[in-house]
Amino acid sequence: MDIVTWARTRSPWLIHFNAGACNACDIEVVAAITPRFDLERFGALLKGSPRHADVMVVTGSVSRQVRERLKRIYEQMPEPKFVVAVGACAISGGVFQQCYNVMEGVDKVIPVDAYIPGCSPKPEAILDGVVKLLKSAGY
Amino acid sequence: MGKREFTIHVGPQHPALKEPENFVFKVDGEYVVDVEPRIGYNHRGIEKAMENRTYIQNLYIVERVCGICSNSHQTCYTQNVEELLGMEIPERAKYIRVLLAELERIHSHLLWLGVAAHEIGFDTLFYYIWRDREVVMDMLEEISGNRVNYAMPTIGGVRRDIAADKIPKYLKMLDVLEERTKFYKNICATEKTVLARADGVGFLSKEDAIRLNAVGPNLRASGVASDIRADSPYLVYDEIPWNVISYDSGDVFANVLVRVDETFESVNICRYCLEHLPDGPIRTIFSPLGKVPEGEAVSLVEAPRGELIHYIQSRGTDKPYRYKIRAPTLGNIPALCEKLRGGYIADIPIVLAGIDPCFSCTDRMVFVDEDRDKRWEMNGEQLRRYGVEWYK
Amino acid sequence: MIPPVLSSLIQVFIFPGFIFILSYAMFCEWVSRKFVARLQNRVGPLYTGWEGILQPLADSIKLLAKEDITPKAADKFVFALMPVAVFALPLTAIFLIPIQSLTNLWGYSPIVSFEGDLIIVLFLLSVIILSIFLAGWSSANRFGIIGATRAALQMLAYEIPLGIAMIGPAIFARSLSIGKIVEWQAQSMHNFLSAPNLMAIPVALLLAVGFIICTVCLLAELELRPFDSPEAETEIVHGWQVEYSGKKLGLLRLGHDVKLVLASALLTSLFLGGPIGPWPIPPVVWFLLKTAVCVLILSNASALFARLRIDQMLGGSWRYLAPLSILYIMAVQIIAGLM
Amino acid sequence: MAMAKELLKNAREKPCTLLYPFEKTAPPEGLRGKHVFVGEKCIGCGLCARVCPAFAIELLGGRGPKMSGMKVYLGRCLFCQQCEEVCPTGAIKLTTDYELAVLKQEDMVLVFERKPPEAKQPKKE
Amino acid sequence: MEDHKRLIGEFTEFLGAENVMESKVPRERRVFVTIKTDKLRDAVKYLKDHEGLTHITTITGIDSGDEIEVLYHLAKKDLSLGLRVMAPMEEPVVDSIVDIFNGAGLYEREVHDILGVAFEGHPDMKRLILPDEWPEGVHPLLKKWTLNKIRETIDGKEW
Ligand code: SF4
Ligand code: SF4
Ligand code: SF4
Ligand code: SF4
Ligand code: SF4
Ligand code: SF4
Ligand code: SF4
Ligand code: SF4
Repeated sequence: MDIVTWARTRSPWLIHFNAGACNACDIEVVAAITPRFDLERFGALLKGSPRHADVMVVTGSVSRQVRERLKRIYEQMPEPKFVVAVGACAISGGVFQQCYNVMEGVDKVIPVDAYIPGCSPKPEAILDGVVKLLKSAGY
Repeated sequence: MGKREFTIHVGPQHPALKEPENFVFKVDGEYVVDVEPRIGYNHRGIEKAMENRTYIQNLYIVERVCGICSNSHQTCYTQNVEELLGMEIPERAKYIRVLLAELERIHSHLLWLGVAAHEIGFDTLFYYIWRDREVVMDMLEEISGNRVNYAMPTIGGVRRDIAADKIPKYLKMLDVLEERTKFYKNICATEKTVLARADGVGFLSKEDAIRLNAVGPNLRASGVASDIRADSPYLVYDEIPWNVISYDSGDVFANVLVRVDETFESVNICRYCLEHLPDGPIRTIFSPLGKVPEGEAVSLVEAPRGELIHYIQSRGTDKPYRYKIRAPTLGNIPALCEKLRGGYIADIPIVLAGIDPCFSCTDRMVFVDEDRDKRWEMNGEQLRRYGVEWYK
Repeated sequence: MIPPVLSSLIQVFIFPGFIFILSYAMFCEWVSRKFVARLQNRVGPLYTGWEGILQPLADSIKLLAKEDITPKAADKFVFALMPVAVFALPLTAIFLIPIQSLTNLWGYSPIVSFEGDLIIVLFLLSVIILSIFLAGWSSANRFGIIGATRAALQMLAYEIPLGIAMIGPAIFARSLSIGKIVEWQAQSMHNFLSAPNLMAIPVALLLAVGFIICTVCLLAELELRPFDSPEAETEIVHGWQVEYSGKKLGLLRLGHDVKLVLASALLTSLFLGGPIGPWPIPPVVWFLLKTAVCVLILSNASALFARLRIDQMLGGSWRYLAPLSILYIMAVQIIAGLM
Repeated sequence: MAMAKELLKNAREKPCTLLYPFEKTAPPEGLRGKHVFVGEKCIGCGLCARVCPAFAIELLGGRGPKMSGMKVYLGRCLFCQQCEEVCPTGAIKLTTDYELAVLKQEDMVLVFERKPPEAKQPKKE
Repeated sequence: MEDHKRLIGEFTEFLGAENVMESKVPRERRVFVTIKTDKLRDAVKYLKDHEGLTHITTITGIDSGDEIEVLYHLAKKDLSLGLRVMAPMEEPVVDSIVDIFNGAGLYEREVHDILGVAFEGHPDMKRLILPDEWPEGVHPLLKKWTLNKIRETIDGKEW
């Protein structure tokens, strides 16, 4: 395995984007960095600026109001970048399918690399998703 | 000063926080001169969706108005539907609903406390609090099968029972929570750097709180002892001994104290519920495809963040004709704007967080240069977004 | 015998220069992350190398291999130059600190040394902040600018106490050279052990006070809690670093790590006897041990406190720190005079 | 000071971190996770699909005896258990399997076959 | 209940029986009254000053066919009162009560967004919850705007 891939898969910095979620997925994402689950074990840090991040964790059903922002933030992230959709909302709109103000899924707006079903997924399930993503990238 | 003022948009993007909102601040140097909220980033059109779904389906959509107060929303919804159906739910179900509501309050208040700590840059405290919050999350998961969207209340009662053999274990977990909360109260009251950031910050007077129709802990921190659970008791809150907490100083520190003390009250209520759980069935039957008679009803619930109101109008079909939700944070926005005026930029996050972690999305900002009438993006302007309560 | 040219090259690039300092800087970041995680009841980096020890290395490589975006509005030249400065300046300053001599296992000497190098270090510290200020300013981002301004404001507040606190040992040693100060400490320690003397008590006390003032100021210099408002994540999203990505961010992070080493090295050299100690171990080992302790102290402080608002930091500094450091320097003068 | 004491205490104690995914703890009983379907029991009434709040269940071949199986879209499902609750025969149930992350949308669809009761065969996922 | 009846009696007397179209007390602590639209401000002032209903919980707008109901949820400690006025569907206009209840501003903007009711006298009737690019005139909670029709209008596609 080459050293760059090695470094990349050991240092996934996250940015969390709430695209109109109900908060439940968001608090579970935050819970994943707290001591019980501690994402930092994998070298993951939660970052506030998209410029610093490698992986965007998106929760929520992507309301029309945030669609453009989601795109813009995605564009601001330096390559290579990954997107993880957390929760039914981010995957398909979940319970908010057919609501007039939602886009029904992150992949309608930006490409998604991993999906974590659940409503909301347990922090373990989120870890599971992150690990599966890293594995697919060559961990 | 006119020229020196510039406008900052604070939008949300907080990992620790959630609801998205956008506030336009006029600032002068490090001071905030004026604030204007723009919400709706999270508007999903829930009310319209509810008019198009059956009563059972709505149970789950209403739960997802908000993942933090999910149980409050469901309780509020089921009360409305049960009132129109003229249905009385079993006593045991009422106790279980109260138990869930109070566990949710504990989880929400601890979450808030952690977020507040994060906002003032005290990450260690944030980690400790969230670590200990896992105790209540475990309890909720064990009772309901999910950590945040419990899906416990249903039309006619609750969906899962509390196993008698688990009760001693739950009581022990409550003891742990109580003891840890005591520790946090002590920290907040004695740590100098915490005091420096919370004491006297984000002041709201009693008069303003009433005038601007603030709700919940925010109102109680300004010295008004108003709590739906006491003023307009629902479920069995009038049978359980507990106190309404209020503090007079109206600042972020009072907000902390109100929430910490309410956590103690909630622990006691949970204990009472577990110890006095009546026997009997947990639900009466409502057909999954059932219709609800014509009528209208208003249901009020004290969610962790304050007064929650649902209004229903039924025209006798299997779907509501109109369903209206107003979550507590919206009610607090005018008061919040008042609190922010005249404060420091650096205090924005903690004051925002002070009314509720619902959005502490405060870390992303877009700046607008009003002189040249042009908006440029911050790095981020990633700002985001969201909107809030509006969930609906 | 190694030829002198080669030996200087080795000194500058390998040991105790460039590569050694960089690896040590990354090691320190790891120590500090692990320690803070432990205090927070977490485990911290775990799967990158043994106990995650390679984590900072992985972070750096990843950043260096990442796309590097320069915002349109930024001043491109300054924007690109400043990360280099933020990285190179503290490294230069470390060259002035005595660590280990290549030729003599028991000897120690800085790579460069001259009378007055302490002043140069102080000056470099200020220039680092200046580069930070320019880095934030050139990114043309409001957060960046607010962060930059805060960094500069903070510097005004702690620079004087920091200078005064560092001059204290220099007055005792009657020299402005870090090397001489270290020697003085070795000498007095030796004297004290052979002939205990009451005079040592006030001197030791004063050095302790100096150490505390210095630690506080260095926390601010390093932008660690409670003085991290220039990069406050919740208020201004990493402040002055907000627009940096890829290589430049990698350099900034390495620069920060080197700064951490520099700060600990300064504390070690000025107050803790530098690379010498009561037992015969090579100086470099003493040096590493002592700086590691300083790193722990610094990271402990950042786990213990909440962030102060910038005005609270400034007010506190002028109200308490500055007067305290003046009292301290007066006492140092008196005691040094008595000796 | 209380904080300093707490820091000391934690420095001495073992971190509370669970080493998931390398060491797993059993999920609590009653956790709501992935579905299972017992084809022989299903009577094809379609109630589950009708009550599902997230439109996550699709009956294949229509309701009643025609029904040949069902699709469950895990990417939409809320794991609310309402389908299990309404099913008159207990044909659809939730398990405690929560590790469902995948890299592709298609992998989130469970396809179940319905076996008429006479032809008894093991259930399939 | 007695107290609620007394409140309704005195209120009807104050406003004039011809202006109060309906009143009911469905249960303890709940009252609904419907009044003539032009009496709204008088009624709200009276309730606030004489009955101590100092809290406005929210404002609900309902499309009930030919008219839009605007329902003000006023509250005090042990009472939640729904004060209803009707606005014609073609041109729904109601007086603003922002100067009486400072907290009502956002609620009025919300009702304006979703149902198109104009609140006369509101200082700043800007969009609150709908997206910036949302088309004018599409008020999603009007019954005539079915989900499909909204979708078609904004995205040009149906479900
Ligand atoms: S997936 Fe479920 S829990 Fe997550 S944001 Fe959507 S509704 Fe909330
Ligand atoms: S500081 Fe900012 S980026 Fe960090 S967790 Fe908080 S909101 Fe998110
Ligand atoms: S106030 Fe609203 S958004 Fe906040 S937690 Fe409660 S329901 Fe959720
Ligand atoms: S409802 Fe409240 S918390 Fe939610 S976005 Fe609006 S103001 Fe924020
Ligand atoms: S409740 Fe909020 S989100 Fe729902 S329709 Fe009304 S305004 Fe929109
Ligand atoms: S339960 Fe079965 S038979 Fe009855 S209505 Fe539903 S599908 Fe038809
Ligand atoms: S668990 Fe709920 S959302 Fe999932 S398929 Fe069953 S009814 Fe639908
Ligand atoms: S799984 Fe159950 S509810 Fe669904 S169609 Fe079959 S028998 Fe009916």
